[in-house]
Amino acid sequence: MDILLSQLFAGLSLGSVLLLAALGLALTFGQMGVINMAHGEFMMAGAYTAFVVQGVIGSAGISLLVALPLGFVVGGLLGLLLEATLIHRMYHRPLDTLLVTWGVALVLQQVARDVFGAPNVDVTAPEWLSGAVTIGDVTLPKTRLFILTVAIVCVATLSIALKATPLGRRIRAVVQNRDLAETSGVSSRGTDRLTFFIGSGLAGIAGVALTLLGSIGPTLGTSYIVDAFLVVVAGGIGQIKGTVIAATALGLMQAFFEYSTTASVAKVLVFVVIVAFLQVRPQGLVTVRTRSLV
Amino acid sequence: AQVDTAGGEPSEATGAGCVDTSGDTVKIGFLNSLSGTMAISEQTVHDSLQLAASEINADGGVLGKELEIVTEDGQSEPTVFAEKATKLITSDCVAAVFGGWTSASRKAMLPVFESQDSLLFYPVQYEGLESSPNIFYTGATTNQQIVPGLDYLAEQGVESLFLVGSDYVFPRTANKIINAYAEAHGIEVLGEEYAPLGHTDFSTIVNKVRSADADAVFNTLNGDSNVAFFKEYSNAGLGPDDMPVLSVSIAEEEIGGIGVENVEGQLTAWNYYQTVDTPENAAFVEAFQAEYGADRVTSDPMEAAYDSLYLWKGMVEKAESFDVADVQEAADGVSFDAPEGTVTVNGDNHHIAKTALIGRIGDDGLIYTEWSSDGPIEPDPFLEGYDWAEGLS
Amino acid sequence: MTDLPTTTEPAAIEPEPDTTGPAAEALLGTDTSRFRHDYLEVRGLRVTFGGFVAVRDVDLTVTQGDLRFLIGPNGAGKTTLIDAITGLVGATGSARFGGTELLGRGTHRIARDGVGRTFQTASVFEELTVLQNLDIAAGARRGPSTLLRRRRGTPEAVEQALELVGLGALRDTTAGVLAHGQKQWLEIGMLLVQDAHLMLLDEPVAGMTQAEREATGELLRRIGSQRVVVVVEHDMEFLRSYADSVTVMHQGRVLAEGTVAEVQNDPAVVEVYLGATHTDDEEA
Amino acid sequence: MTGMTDRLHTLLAPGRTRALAGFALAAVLLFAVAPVLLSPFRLSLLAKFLCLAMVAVGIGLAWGRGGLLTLGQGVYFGLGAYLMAMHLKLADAGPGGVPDFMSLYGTGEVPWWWEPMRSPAATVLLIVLVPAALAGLLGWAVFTRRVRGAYFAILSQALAAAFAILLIGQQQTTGGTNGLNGFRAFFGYDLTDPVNQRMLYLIAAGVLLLMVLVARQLMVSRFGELLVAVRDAEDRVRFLGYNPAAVKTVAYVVAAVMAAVGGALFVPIVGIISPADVGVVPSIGFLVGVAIGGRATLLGPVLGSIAVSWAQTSISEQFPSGWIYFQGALFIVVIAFLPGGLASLVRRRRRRDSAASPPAPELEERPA
Amino acid sequence: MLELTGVSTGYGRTAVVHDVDLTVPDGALTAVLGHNGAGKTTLLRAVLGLLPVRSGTVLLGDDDVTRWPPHRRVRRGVAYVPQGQQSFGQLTARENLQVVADAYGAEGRRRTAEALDLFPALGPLLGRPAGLLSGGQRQQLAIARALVTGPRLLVLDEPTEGIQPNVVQEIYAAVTALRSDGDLSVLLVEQHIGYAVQHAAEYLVMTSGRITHRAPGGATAVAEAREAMAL
Ligand SMILES: Nc1ncnc2c1ncn2[C@@H]1O[C@H](COP(=O)(O)OP(=O)(O)OP(=O)(O)O)[C@@H](O)[C@H]1O
Ligand SMILES: Nc1ncnc2c1ncn2[C@@H]1O[C@H](COP(=O)(O)OP(=O)(O)OP(=O)(O)O)[C@@H](O)[C@H]1O
Ligand SMILES: NC(N)=O
Ligand SMILES: [Mg+2]
Ligand SMILES: [Mg+2]
Repeated sequence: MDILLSQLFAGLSLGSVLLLAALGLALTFGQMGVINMAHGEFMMAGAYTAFVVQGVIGSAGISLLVALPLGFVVGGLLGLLLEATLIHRMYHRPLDTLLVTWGVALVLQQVARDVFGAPNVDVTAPEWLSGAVTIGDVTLPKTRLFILTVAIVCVATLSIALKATPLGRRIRAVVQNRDLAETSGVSSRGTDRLTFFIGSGLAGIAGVALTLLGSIGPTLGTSYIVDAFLVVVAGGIGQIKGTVIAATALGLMQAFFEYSTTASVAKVLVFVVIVAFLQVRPQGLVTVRTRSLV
Repeated sequence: AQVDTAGGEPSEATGAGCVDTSGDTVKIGFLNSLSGTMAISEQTVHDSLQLAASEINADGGVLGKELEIVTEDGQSEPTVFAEKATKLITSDCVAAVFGGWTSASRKAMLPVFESQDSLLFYPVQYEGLESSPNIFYTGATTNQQIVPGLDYLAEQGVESLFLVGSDYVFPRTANKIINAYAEAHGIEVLGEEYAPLGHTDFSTIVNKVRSADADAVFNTLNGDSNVAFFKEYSNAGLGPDDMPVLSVSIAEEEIGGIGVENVEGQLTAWNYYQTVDTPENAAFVEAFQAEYGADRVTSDPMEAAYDSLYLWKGMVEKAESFDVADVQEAADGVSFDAPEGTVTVNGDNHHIAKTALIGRIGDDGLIYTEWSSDGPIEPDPFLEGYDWAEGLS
Repeated sequence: MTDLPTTTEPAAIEPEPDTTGPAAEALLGTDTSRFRHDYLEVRGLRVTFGGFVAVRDVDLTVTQGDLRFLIGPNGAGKTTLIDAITGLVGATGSARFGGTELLGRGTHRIARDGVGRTFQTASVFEELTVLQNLDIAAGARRGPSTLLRRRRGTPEAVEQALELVGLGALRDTTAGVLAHGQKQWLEIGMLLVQDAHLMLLDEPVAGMTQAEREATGELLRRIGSQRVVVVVEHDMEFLRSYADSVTVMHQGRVLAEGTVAEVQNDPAVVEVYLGATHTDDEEA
Repeated sequence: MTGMTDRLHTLLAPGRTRALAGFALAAVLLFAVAPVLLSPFRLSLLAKFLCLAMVAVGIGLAWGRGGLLTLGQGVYFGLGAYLMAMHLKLADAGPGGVPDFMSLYGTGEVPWWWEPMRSPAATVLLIVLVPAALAGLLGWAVFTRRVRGAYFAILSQALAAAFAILLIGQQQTTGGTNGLNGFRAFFGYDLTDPVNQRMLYLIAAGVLLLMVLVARQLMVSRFGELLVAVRDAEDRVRFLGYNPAAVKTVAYVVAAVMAAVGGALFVPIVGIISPADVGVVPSIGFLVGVAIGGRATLLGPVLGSIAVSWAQTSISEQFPSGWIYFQGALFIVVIAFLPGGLASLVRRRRRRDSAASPPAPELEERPA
Repeated sequence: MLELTGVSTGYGRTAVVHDVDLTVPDGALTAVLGHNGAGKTTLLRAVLGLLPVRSGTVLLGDDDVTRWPPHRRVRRGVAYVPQGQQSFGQLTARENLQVVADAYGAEGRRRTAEALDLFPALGPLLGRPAGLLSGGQRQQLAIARALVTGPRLLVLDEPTEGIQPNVVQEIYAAVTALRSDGDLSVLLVEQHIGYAVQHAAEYLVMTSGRITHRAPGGATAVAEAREAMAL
């Protein structure tokens, strides 16, 4: 029973990590159709931001709280730069963005290696996040509770922003038909940039959060990118709700498969389940259908 | 059962025949991953190889010839290691190659060095069960690291173990050995978990470890995974007092990345620590930090790489020749007063005799020797001298 | 597309559909092998989307030689009816053509049974040339050996269709650059070479000039004598000129059915669809 | 224009003569010039590049023409390679023998699914059949369910990731991260013998040319046009009576088999196959050359792939670790600013035969 | 309101529209007629800024907007109903209107209500994704969307295509009404020549990208226009 609860929490926690990694993609990939392979490197940039902030501020207690918004800005600015230089000329060929951004990812990794050195670095978790909360026999590490909270806050903010604000409408409108959006009075360039900024900024936040769990190195992002895309695809492109459900489900599946088999087998099993699932629901979990023939 | 390494006759058209020693320089190759996932570790080895080379050159070179370094990037891919090794041997005509880290890269290069009849110096502790006339292994084999680690734990009264490792050849082989040892010594193995390389979520594995409640954890995780594992481990409230972890792949380099607070007091098994108290080490650390910065640390693979260049120098000077056959011939008994203490080449299996050191991680991120073997342990890559290991190879 | 220096005239050579020439004769002419009398029989057809019933219990019978127009307010369910018959959306009830039940079969199977359609928003292969578009439409029944060989020359039917829809001069033009109306002609051409026995056309003359509408009407009339044709249109002028019979849908049901005159004077149809002033239609 | 002039046109079109001339030139370069000019080391490097180019030919067809962005060709490359490697291992071990690594790390017994590879003939057959069957099954399942565009891309990527993890996890029977290596002979010929290495090179060159011919035939055929039609408007094709899933599956299977054959030849030439050659990163790596050369053209993928491999090797020799900047930059510049690849530079100057080959899929389907 | 001088434009290497002069005076309706593929849509796209103009100028009132992006022109008072029943498919019908209204605050909400009055059929469909609407419903939505911008120049590309006859009448009645109680100008492309020419101050016939005929409109001009078209 305890172990069941522990595993449940492990799954939720993993889900929240996946969700953080995937949330930005749900915007840039899900909404804008850009397959940004450098998303993982934006996460890495967020993580290094946390590292640098800690170096400057010193006190771990405050630096994490400073790093979160700063990571958002750093990730966002990187995204903005990418959008303004490359992506904006490629909206009509989304599959190509995958390849370009893969090149960008390679370069960013090497830049990190050259700037911060090859060895990994570490961010010290603040005092108030060390240790665990114990309920009965179940221990919930505080860092994981914190990440869960960050994920929930991000999701809530983003989905409200998308669903209920003019900004969200604009973003979705531009993605669906750039010309029509322009001729409806919406600046598509401005909206694209803003969307990409937010999506990439979320990657930065994810990166900062991840420093609580693992090390910071040039390849930090690569370990998450495949899973993050799978989450968005399985959830149904363009649907934050789907992304949330898919991330949670993937986290739980990984945790429970891993418990009963091994981590490697669990990963393969999760892939198999997703492929099978897409056989049943080829457009993912949550979809908005249209009648158009494309 | 020794691996059958007879790769056929070395052919005339290729091979080490092209090494040019007529001038006053001699070429050697450094082959490390400078890009890709392994760059994190291999860059440090590369640095210390460079240090050794410049020291040797400053000291008059090898047989009076200055070392000319050809650097190649293994790109963290076994295939590339094989390709670059071929290139170094056949196009650059180097007298010997230094490098490699993962067992996969070594396995990929082995047939190349055998068929081209050239020499590789491999500086990392590994899973043993291998011996090639064309490779010198300057890191520990299992009886110089894992077995002493187990001896130490047994001595401390550990009666049950949990094994955590990365999913590849070194940890799996190590755990086979550990299981055999445990069975022979009445230690219970309560669990054995593997995570894919690069795995970063250890909550499930830590859950399993916690509920197994063993006396100690034997950790053969490699690379980034260690960071995630230890952070999870300490966040879950586990520590050296409840359940110590003995690691064989985290060195000073990695501790900075894991965060000292997460591993302080945990155990490691190696043959070298930065804190080893020898004059040679003092000089090595000083030289290294002078070259690369005072914030840099030194670690076992770095030291083994540093040693490897000096050992090759010793062999060449003993043989008075750069020729591969001559060097192989002269290798046995060549020794070097290394930072870790004196190391000696075993001419039969091409490994070196090393002293095993169990260390405890201090609050400064350095590792302090807690226990050491009585002098250098002769390398025994196939564990032929251990009864309990029968049938393992 | 060939080398076009920046100063040339646009590729917009006005299509001059020639629906009466020899090409038309060849492609549409009396085909004695097709003596069987085809008909489309729809019974109790029902399409629901979630809770919304888009088509409810529609019965419809259209026979060969009876050029049937399907009209009705926007959202009445006309396109959905065609979608259901061609397998694009799921439906209950029955739709039989030539003795075959169409519902529940895969879209491409239905097409192979001789059911062809056009789309309300013209849909052609934008990256292929006009010729390639037609050649593909003509070839669903080709075997692997033909498919794996290079196309040599232009199949006769394709050549005729090109002439018939007036796109001969644009044969090597990429279809994506065609104007709206040209795409619609191309779609009709594709339908012709596809050799469908049941043709469902969704607003085929929308956006066409008066002259082109007439050409299309003539073409439909000739097609209609050999096949079962259903045309969805909002252009009343066009309907009056070419319809043999009319079915009016409203809110998913059949509201009225009959000759042009009958439905035009049906007060319910006037009320929901034609509007009070329909008699002095602007084109009249 | 009548059928007759059409025929004349196709026969005499500059496209056709140029293709023939290009083909002849390539054959001369590969068979006569390269073996004379290159050192044995460089020649086997080139042979390795040719193997990778085989994968590229298939991708050019599936992605360039069919719009199937497959991020998982490493799976098929790996299947071919591992099947070949298993055979070489078993052959080295002799009749009834056990490959060295199995006795070291495994149970010392040869698992049943290795047994067929004792036979050279069965191996060659399986190298084609296994990838074809897997691609056929997977393609059919996925395409009939209309998984496409980015979904398909991500799914194929997950496949590559899963395949690599699986290989790594099955240490005792697949060699794990070490992969399989240390082969001594190839169908009885000593692999260390330079003469045999040269022979392997010639085989690779011949096979590659053959694949280019096959790809060319597929591209200029009606199937090629249909493939483009399916890429552009899959549903529309369905209404014409075709099953687009079948069309896509055929292209996918052909690409898979080409990748597998490339993998099978890679093994004796390079001497090793490991999971690092088949996972997510190498799978994307296969696309690099294709995109840079020009995905929708016939020779673009081949030349692009060879050029990129060559650049990677020689640049990393000059600037260890610096090649990543170069590779990244090349990739970014070519794809962002030259979507047709380098081939479109050539084409821009001679556009006359563009009707014979449709343009690059600039209007790929949006993940709606 | 709108003045085009010597406008040429096209796609890639292909020139489609050549040297077009055109004016829409304040409050007037100018109609453009022409065969399929003549270049009418292309011309309108240039007016909106969706296609760059190769030579010539586009003036909106006193502003030279030749290099303005489309959304700025819309803010300046141009509304566009493109050909082909376009909508933001995954947004609901309501959101399709809101996305435009957002920029105008309370005024935008008022205009949305007005537009919905004009198309009562849209009322019950507001919660449905626009991509699921029927063709005619989408077209009604497109016109409503244009009206929400509160335009001073309405650019319509075959706006009645696919719309049921009685609604067509209402749309034209509404356009007429809007013009009569304001100074709304209209640039109209229409295949149904009757209405277009009758209400136009001036009508132009386009052939192969050039204006080949221009004449004052009005009820009496319809026959003449037909003749010009038939040429
Ligand atoms: N997939 C769907 N989900 C929900 N509602 C749908 C769907 N498809 C169509 N509808 C609704 O079904 C009704 C009928 O649509 P249909 O397209 O058949 O109308 P139509 O008669 O063709 O109209 P028009 O003349 O405007 O083309 C409309 O109200 C439409 O909004
Ligand atoms: N994206 C494009 N690229 C190249 N050429 C195009 C493109 N769009 C249209 N054309 C060409 O420009 C010409 C004019 O097209 P346009 O759409 O302006 O015609 P139109 O007068 O609006 O016709 P319709 O009445 O059918 O809508 C046509 O010949 C068409 O082939
Ligand atoms: N040899 C190792 N540690 O891989
Ligand atoms: Mg309709
Ligand atoms: Mg138009």
